[in-house]
Amino acid sequence: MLEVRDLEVAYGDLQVVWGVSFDVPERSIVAVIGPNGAGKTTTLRAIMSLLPVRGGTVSFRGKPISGLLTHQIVEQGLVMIPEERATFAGMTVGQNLELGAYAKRARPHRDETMDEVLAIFPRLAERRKQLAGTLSGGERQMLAIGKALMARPELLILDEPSLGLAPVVVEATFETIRSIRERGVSVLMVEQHVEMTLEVVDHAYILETGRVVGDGSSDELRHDRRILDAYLSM
Amino acid sequence: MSKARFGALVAAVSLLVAGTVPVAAQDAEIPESIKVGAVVPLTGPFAGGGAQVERGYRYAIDAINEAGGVYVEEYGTSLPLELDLRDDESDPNRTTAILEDLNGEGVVAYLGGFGSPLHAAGTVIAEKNQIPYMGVATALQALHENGYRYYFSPFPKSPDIAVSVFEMLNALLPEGERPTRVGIFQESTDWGEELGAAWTEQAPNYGYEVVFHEKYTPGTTDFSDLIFKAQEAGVQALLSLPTPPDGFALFKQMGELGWKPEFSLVVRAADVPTWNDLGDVGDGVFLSAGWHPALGFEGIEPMNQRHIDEQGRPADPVVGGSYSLVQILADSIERAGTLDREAIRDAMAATDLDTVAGHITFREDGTSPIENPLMQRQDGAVQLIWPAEAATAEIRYPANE
Amino acid sequence: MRRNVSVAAWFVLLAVCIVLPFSSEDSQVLTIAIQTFILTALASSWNIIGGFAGQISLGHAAFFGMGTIITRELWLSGAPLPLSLAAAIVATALFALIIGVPMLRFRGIYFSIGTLALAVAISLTIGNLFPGITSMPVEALRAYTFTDPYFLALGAAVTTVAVAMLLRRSVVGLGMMAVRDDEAAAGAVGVDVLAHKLAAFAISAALAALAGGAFAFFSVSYYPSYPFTAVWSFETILVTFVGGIGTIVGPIAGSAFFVIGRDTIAANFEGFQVIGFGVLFIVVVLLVPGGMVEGAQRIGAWVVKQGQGRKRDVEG
Amino acid sequence: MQLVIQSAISGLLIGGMYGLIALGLALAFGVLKVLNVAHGELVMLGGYVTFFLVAVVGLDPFLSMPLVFVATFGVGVLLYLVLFRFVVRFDIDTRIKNSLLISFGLVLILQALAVTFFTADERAIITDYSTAALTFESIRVPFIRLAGLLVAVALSVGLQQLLDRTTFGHAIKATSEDWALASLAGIDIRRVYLVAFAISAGLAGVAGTLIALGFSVSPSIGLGWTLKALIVVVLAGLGSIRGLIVAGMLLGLAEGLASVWLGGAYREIVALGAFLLVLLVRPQGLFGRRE
Repeated sequence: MLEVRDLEVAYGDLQVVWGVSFDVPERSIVAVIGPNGAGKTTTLRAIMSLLPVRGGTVSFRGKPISGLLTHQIVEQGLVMIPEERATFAGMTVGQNLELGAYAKRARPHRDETMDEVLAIFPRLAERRKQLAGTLSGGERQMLAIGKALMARPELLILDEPSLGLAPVVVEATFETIRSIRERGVSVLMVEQHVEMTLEVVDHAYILETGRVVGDGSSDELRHDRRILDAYLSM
Repeated sequence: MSKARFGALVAAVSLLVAGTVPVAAQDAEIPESIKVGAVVPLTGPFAGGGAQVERGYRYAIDAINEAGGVYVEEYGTSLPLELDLRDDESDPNRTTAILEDLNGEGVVAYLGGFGSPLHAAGTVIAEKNQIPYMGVATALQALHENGYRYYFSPFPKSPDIAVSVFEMLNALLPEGERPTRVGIFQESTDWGEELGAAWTEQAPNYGYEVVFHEKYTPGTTDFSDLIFKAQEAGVQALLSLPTPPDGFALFKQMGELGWKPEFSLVVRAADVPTWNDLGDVGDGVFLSAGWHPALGFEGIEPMNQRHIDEQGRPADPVVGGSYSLVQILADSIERAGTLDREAIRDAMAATDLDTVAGHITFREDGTSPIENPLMQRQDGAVQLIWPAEAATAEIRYPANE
Repeated sequence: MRRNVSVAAWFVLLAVCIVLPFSSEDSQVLTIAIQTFILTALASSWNIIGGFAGQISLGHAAFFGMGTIITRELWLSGAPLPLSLAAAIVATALFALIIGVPMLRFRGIYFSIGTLALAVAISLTIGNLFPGITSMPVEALRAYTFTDPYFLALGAAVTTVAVAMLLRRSVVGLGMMAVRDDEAAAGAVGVDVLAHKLAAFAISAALAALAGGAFAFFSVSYYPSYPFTAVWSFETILVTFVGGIGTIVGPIAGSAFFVIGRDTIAANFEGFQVIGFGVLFIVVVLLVPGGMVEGAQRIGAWVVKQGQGRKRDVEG
Repeated sequence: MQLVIQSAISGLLIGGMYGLIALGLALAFGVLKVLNVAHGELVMLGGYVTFFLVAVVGLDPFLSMPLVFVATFGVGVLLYLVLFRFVVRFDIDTRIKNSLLISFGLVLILQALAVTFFTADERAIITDYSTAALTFESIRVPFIRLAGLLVAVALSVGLQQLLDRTTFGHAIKATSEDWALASLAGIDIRRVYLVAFAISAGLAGVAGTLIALGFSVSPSIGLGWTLKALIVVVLAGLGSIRGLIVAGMLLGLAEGLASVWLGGAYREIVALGAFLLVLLVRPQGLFGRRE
């Protein structure tokens, strides 16, 4: 579904991502794990062309998307939830969700999708008129995911969903991700928590200082600690 | 410092040095023309008046050159006048810069533009370079009180304006009907202060009382407080000298706030034809532009006719004054018999000439005894009201009928 | 080798400037030169607060104006010129310190708009208090020559550039540039941010006053509120950016280019000179933020690259 | 006492004008983070378009407003595509600084163009209702000024409704809050920037009509009005649309009262002084949130 080949990304003349390649097959959950500053977020932002791609290609469902603008990529069905501030604090929950369906592909089915999302996250229905800025961390994460689902994505990218959340909330979030995959949406996740991630994902790539240093299915990685320990100075 | 930076430095120096193009040496034998330098506001707030000054100069030079030019004894022949006229954008600092350039071009005399600030700047340069400078459309008396030898202005000054207003009102209006309660809107400029003081000083001598007198900064957009105070003080005669665009804003707001005094004098701002844009809000206003075609002086007719043909209306107030300056200059050169600036200055000081602006002689300080005509805008046309004997229309008083 | 090439270049430039008034009597040339020196002094002084310390002040004309009016009033009322000049510089620097404390608490756009509002308020006040034109007495007019004002203006330019050079290499200067690059980081490292901003503000104000004094001595007649008008602030910023903000050569090259360009272009076709500078200014800010200095460096590097390319072909 | 009331009313009415001009400026700054110092020149252009429509085409000024809006909207589109499109590529801080400088260059260009096309004479529009006014005892409220205030309030409320009620309005609010997140929601932020800037220019045009009616138009009036709008924008708190008309009216009120008590010459100076004081006490403006 999503093929990333020899991706090179740089901030000005400071190169951060060196020849990263990985795939996210249909209906699968893939993770990219690595320590802080490994270039995870930069890779994601480059895929969504929020950052210019210095080299390599990114293609989605067989078509190259590295030349497209962000909103055009979203139009293709590839949606990303950024690391922090993933909701519009100054707007109400309802408005955030409506904006999620702004893309042409999603706007016609907005009400229908809204009901589905509110079914998944009943708490959001209660808070509908509230400003997103007044929600708790967990609620805001729900809203972020709900907003992304409003765009009826075929592939959902999450940038460190567990960041700054209480363990119980992280558990619920990962549960939600599993249920999203059940509904036919592939997921690409970037995370630091190795154990929890491996329980949910099918396949994982290990990223260190901007390079993919290894990958494997979640079972291989979980059983064979050596691969993990060798690559990650965890 | 890197090599390239040194390159930038050399570039800067070469630009500086390249500027020193040596000026062409003074051409030998008989010059083809008499070079006259003129600096006039063709853009900026004074552009309306500047256009009239430029037209006056052009008409006069065409007339003189058609009549064979100016006889210069030194060369035993007549030479045409050549006008080097530049736009100072109504900015006194451009005026000084241009006059310095014109000095470099070897002009025999300076002709000024429109408005006291520009003349104030110009006369100083004329004094420094010792070149005779003539200007109209400036009533600033102060310019004649600093001992300058090279400034001549055959144009009514603040004292003349102050006196003529009250003389006209007393002559044309019976005792009981005069607008004795006077209000002064004084622009805080040097001329504003001078004319404001002259009005205040003269008013009591003619039985008028200044009941309101306040300053405002040029460029003010909201005059409502001034208008209310004047209304409250019961002002019947408004005396003002706004720099363009203030005149427009002032009268528009007087219209909006429903105040139209019996008599209003707007010096300078009302001289421009676009004043008629104000419609009846601006109608009936008096202006003191120093000249009017109906004054009937010798030589007005052909110039007025050309103005009607080209502009479709009789000669504008400032055209006459500027036309007369060229006549005085030509006469001075002829009497001096040479193109030497000092000789022309001395001849100019001894001027005794009939011009389109009347009979001109100059006092020691460069002013000339000239009566200040007053005009009134009636239905868009500029009618001469004072001096009474040359009047083209009855005074329309009170204006707020 | 590079060190003395640049030192030599400065002395060559200085020598040319000193010789100029004797080699050519043409008043037009001397006027352009004096205007360039005054604008250079003004731009270099603004460069200290705008280029080194990174605080975009839109009110530099206020300090320039104060320099002119204090010098002019004292000098015309009989005080010796050096004394009037010194008084103007000290008074302006003090004023900058006093208003600097509140103004420099503002950051970014608030500081720019605050300084603009302050400068306009001062300009209007001066317009009200000093409506009349100020011109030299008749005797001074007769005896007026360009040489004295020329050297005062040159002195102002040289002093300002020298102070800028010393400042740039000094610890204080480094502190200012740290504040410019990242105020928070500078503060964290122990740089007293407010003190450095204030120093930059006061020094640039004092030097602007010096430029003002040179203007007062050079100008035969002008309206006292004119040096306070916003056009001076805008021209100063325009010239510093076009020349190269934050550099020593920038304000000099920019001033020369602007004054000479304005004079030559204005002479033959009116409005386009303004449009030309407007477009040039936009191109510089968008494409060549480093101005003429960066442009020269790019061209220099390109030439060097071409040179090597040809050399290599020859050898290759 | 009459005088104080009358001056206060006049101040409030003119303040509405300051607020209207600030509306366009704040929209451009709030959404694109671009400070357009040439906003006053767009007001001037609006004035000249109005003058043309009234004097040549013979339209009534208030009826010409929609056309003037469309004309200056078009100019806004042009300016965005030619110029500001490149400015929005910078990060936020450089964007503000560069837009300040670039729009200053634009001021020079637009003024010079205005002089070449419209000459430097100042123009004014007079209608038969120019001198009409509502009067209570001796207090007069000129019709044109009142209508100007109503137009300003209407446009401000209209803009607020657009932002609060319509989807595109939400897209604009989202973009102004976080352009990256907005594009991740599928919003084409280029179009949002284009339309927002064009609306800002349109609002300036309409303000130009009111100025041509109430005052006069000449190539050099731009900067004066821009400074007033800048003050109002900062007073209301950078980027906030809500308090602009009120902040404008407060500035007008301060000027009116200053001229009553201290005399006409000090109205501007007192207003600027008051502005600096407010800035010192509440740097985030009267209505703005503490950043």
